[in-house]
Amino acid sequence: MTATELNPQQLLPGEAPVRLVDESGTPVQAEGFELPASGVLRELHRSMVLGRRFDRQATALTKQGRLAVYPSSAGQEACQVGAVQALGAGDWLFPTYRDSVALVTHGVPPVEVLELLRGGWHCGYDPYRYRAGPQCTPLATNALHAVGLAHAARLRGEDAAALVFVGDGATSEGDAHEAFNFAAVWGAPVVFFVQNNQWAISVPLDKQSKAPTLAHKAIGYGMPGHHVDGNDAAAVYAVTARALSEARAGNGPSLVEGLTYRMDAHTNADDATRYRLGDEVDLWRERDPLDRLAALLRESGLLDDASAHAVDEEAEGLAADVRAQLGTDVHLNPDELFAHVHAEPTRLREQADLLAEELPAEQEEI
Amino acid sequence: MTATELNPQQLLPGEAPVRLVDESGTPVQAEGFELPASGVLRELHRSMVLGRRFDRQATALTKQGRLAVYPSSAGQEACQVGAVQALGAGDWLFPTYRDSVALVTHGVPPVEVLELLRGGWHCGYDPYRYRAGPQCTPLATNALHAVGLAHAARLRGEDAAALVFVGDGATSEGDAHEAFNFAAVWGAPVVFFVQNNQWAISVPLDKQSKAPTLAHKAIGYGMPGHHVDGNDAAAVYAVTARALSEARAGNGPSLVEGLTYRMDAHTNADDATRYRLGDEVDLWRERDPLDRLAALLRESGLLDDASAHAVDEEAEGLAADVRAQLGTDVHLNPDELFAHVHAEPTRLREQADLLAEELPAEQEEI
Amino acid sequence: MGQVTMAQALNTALRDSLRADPNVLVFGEDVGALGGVFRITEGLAAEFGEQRCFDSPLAEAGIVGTAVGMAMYGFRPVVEMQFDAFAYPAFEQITSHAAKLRNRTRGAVELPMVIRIPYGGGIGGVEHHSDSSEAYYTHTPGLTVVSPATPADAYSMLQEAITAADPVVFLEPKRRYWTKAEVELPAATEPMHRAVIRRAGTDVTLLAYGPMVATAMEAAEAARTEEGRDVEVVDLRSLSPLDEDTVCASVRKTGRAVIVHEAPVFGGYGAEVAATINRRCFHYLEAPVARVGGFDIPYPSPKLEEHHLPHTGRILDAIAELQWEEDR
Amino acid sequence: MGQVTMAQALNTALRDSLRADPNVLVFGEDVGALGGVFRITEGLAAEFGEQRCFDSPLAEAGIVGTAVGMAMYGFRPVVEMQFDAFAYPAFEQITSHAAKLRNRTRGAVELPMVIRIPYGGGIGGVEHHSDSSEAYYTHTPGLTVVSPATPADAYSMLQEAITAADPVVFLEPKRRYWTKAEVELPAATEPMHRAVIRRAGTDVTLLAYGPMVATAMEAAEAARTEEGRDVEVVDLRSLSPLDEDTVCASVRKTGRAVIVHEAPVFGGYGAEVAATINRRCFHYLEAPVARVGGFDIPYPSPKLEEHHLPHTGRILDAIAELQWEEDR
Ligand SMILES: Cc1ncc(C[n+]2csc(CCOP(=O)(O)OP(=O)(O)O)c2C)c(N)n1
Ligand SMILES: Cc1ncc(C[n+]2csc(CCOP(=O)(O)OP(=O)(O)O)c2C)c(N)n1
Ligand SMILES: [Mg+2]
Ligand SMILES: [Mg+2]
Repeated sequence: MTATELNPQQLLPGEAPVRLVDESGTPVQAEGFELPASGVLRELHRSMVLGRRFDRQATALTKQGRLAVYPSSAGQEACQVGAVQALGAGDWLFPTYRDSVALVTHGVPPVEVLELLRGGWHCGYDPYRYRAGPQCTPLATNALHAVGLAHAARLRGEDAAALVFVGDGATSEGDAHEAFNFAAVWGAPVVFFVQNNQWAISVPLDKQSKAPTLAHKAIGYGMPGHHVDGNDAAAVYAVTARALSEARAGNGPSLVEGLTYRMDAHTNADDATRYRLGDEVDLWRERDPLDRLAALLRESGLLDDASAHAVDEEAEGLAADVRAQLGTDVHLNPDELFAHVHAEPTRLREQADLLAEELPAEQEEI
Repeated sequence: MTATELNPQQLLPGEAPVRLVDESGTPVQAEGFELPASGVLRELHRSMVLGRRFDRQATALTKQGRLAVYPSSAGQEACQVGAVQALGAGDWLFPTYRDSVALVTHGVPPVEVLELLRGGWHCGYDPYRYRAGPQCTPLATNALHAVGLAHAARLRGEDAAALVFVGDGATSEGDAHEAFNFAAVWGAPVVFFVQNNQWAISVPLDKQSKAPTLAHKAIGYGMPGHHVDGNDAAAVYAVTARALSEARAGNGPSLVEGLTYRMDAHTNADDATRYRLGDEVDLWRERDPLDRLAALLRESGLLDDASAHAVDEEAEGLAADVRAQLGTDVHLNPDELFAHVHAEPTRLREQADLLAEELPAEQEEI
Repeated sequence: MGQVTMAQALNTALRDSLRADPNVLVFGEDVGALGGVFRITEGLAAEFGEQRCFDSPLAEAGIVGTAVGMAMYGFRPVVEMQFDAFAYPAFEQITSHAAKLRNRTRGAVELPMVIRIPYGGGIGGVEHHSDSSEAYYTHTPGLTVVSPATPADAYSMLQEAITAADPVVFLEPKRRYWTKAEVELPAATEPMHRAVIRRAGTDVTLLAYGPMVATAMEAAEAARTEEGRDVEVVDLRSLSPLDEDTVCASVRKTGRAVIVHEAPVFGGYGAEVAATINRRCFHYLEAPVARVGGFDIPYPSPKLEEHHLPHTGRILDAIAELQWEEDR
Repeated sequence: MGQVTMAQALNTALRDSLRADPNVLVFGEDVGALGGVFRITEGLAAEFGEQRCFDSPLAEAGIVGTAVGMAMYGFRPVVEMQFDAFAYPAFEQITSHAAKLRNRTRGAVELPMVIRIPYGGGIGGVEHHSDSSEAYYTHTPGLTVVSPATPADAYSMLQEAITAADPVVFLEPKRRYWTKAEVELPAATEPMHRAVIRRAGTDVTLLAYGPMVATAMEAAEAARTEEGRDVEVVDLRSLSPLDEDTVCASVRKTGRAVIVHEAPVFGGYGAEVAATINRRCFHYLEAPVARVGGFDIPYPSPKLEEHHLPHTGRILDAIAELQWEEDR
């Protein structure tokens, strides 16, 4: 009756979240995990600084009306950067609307990441080029796509894995459950990374789940569940890297819960003061993931004023690029409305003609 | 971050399924549970004998074309009878298509239980009269209805609980997950009883789930999970009774997995030889839940030839009644097609008239 | 009360219903402390407490499915789907359960519940935030489907939906949430199932509902000033059932009809209206019933939605093509 | 091959497709060892192995959602929904993802997948086993929706659906699974998107698809013998897109049309056909387009389904009411 060969206890998360660097930036021991190599740590730091700067720039752009909406991930950089840096060359990323920093870290050009959010095309990048699914709004739905894709890769004999981000709130959706289960039953190479930022818009975690931790869900599917300090980029990297390599090695999926916090409101359109207290935010401000990694790097001699400055410069450059590229209004060609509905657009010809007749009239009006 | 006050380990099922009577009918110890009182044991036995006879009769009726379809629960009597006998007077039952024996045990007249399956009205009984939801075909969907109803009862200050049956296969559905989670978050008084009969039509458990046991799912919702020998009616009764009383006491939902076996094919229309081996069935035949309880009762002097005979007689009477009542074709009044679509049938008047015009013509033809 | 937005009218209808009947419950995603992403439930949790207005876990089948159970037990749950496309995960619960339970139990189980869905586009929402899915619900027997177009109707129809004995899919035209009108609340308008003539006219009947009623009114005005046509505008209000008598009386009078909605035309609700008019008014029609709707494409990017959604120009074009005597 | 049932034709189409293209995968509930509850996948797991034809866990959103992922990766998954109403849990994945992913990615992601759904009634199934949900899918842009009516078409259309570049909802008329016809497989019939004249006639056009084509043919025969009417029968085959040209050519010739389907009439697919005919053939029509369908009720008990489903008598009545000259 027991479907797994493992001792069930091994599927449970550890007593405390895995942590490799404490809040003051001091390395700590975590059984089974090692502090990533210096190069990785430096890269994590650099990506987080770039990510934070990108995020702040995007938020600023909403104020100027240049983005339709922006869900900030300020405070969640360690999760997004740490997990993405752990991806191998053949691995895929399946992001949500909140994972802009993850996508930027993954190599998708910032302006392509923001295409959706500025009200442009639904997906600003070619998923195959970057091995990244479209930013997904219907919650938890793309977890199933990730499972299907990862299973497909395995059927082809390729050792690619898929990393899919899910919010704490999204774990409540039926699709999350079905994705966890299909992956486990098929042994699909998927890592489900739950960014538990404590809130789903205005709903706090304790109205979302009574689980001891969200990582405790994993055992119900017969896969390992891990929880990790989601503001410790080194730990996120180490745990995700191992989960991904297990997946690639054919040992099946796992669930990683990163404990973090959404510092901003749900999106720029949301007003978080309606439902949460400032002191909670203040508390988490002290746990800033960038400060923590920077402290470690400084302490270990991996970062000095000059190299920190260089990263900051790079970040400013990135922000300036984003400003420049988003500074003008995006122009979409209305003809394209009909271009990608079906492989053969013929059945929409009549409607396209109707629109085409209107357009010159409008042009003249301008 | 921990949503529950309980020690997480307490939410996990025990090492082995709870068992109070072993396969030879000898009482065994199970920590925290006691053998039910003699009266209960006798009643469990009686209901199982009646249930088995009812089930065999229903199966026979399919061969005579008197039922449209019948999903037998032969072999699962201990789960259905044990769990239902544990219900209190104000509690509700939410059955699936397979839970005919549960409904009969619950007091629903057999002919009303078979109404759906003979191709009559969708629900043969008044749910309020028997505190039983309609037999539910779309899998796991009524688990949500049970949660809503139980929560509603609690909002009214009543201490009713709801018992909902779910199959092993149905645990894969998103609705099962959402039901588990809503119940846990709301602390709704629900007991989810998973009848793990090892098969979902032709799909064996290990293609359905890799969980160590299905009871291990519970911890992922922060509710206790129990597994129980599903062919031991005494154990099923004891575990379910406690789960129900915890629920009624305001301690929230729980999940009980009963390990049992579907002795027959999925329904009379199915051919199980296409996908499972005879020796598996034979193995389970030796674990017959009726034999086991009868052995215990005989051993303890609670059952003798005379009382066994009396129960058999009663069962024969029930079967004879079922035969008599199902012996003639059910006649449904076509007018009623329009009667219960909306509270006010007016909008269907035209269609009802069309049908009414046809009917006399047809009558004449007869 | 003076100037009232549709959002305020809906909020007041919920408040008054919660006050009037202790069986009314309001729940869904973010409807508690936040008051809903559109603020339709603002202040209700504070006034009526967490037992009567509460946040649920994030799962739409869960919301509708538990509402079914509560309604079985005598409550009148009013649930909110956050956006139109996010109601799709609840499709099974709506279609196979909410819609059918009365029928399945021969009337023993009544489900007085309301599923509120902010629907349609025009607010610059990114993908999956602007669908119009009325046709999925109107084709499902057992559901009542309505959509208000004005603040007064929003109030009155929501109240009536809450007191109705059957499940109501209540489609709220989100782009009109902030439209103001002079209304005294409580407002009592025509019964929910009745269509209403918003503007009388003799030349052509413009049929619309929800978000497109205001657009139809603008088009009617433009048709008068620009083309000298006298357009009658019918606000359907109830999509299922459809108030055929009011629709047909108007079309028999004018002899011409245009139905307008945001949803794609193919297989859209307008097809039913056109087919019904053709069946019942065939000999009165001077021209085929025209349908003006969204294109048969997934809802596009915000930057292009103006090209997708019906607008005055497109309605005027449709009217112009109705085979007028002078063109013959 | 001689006499072939529709079930056998579908099975052969799957087998031939699996043979022809290693990217074709077949999965769903009970499609492996059992061969599906209707035996459409019989023998495929044995012939092609568990990697190519396999049972999935029991969850429809899961099946469609993972198929989307596999299609993204270049496979051609063919998934089975066990019965029509059991596809509803997958509605979100079908509507918001399968239908839209090409559009969302500006054509970068192509989803060559087939969702097979045994649909309709007439087999004495208890509740939730006999729904006709074509209207939900036909109203969803991005989906191709087809339904074969004969064994030859079942073979040919399923093969074409599997090679198509876009997601196809393939509706199998379950009551016709055991209908035999003389066919040589592989059979090549008209392209999937084309409607076909099954019987030529001059008086009235009967439009049907899937399970109702055989009923329409019977009715046409009865109309000839009983009423002396010469009925043309058009098998639509493809519901979305609709082959408007074939339909309109026939209706322009006959001047009268009746559309038949099992689904409830209100908001059903017939409304689209009627509205399209009215728009494109208005001046050719001698009478309004009639719709014959199921009643606007949840699918009833097996004992009553004969009263619910369209039958010859009802089709003849609809034809009789088409305002014939002799009645005027
Ligand atoms: C199926 C679905 N339902 C509802 C929504 C609306 N919605 C968007 S984000 C959100 C909260 C998500 O919370 P969580 O999963 O924790 O992710 P976070 O926003 O915190 O990153 C909701 C309810 C949606 N996008 N999809
Ligand atoms: C939503 C849904 N999908 C598919 C089915 C078809 N179906 C009926 S029973 C069944 C197997 C159920 O297995 P399980 O839950 O283990 O219950 P059991 O039949 O063994 O009692 C399936 C797939 C259904 N009824 N509902
Ligand atoms: Mg969150
Ligand atoms: Mg089972």
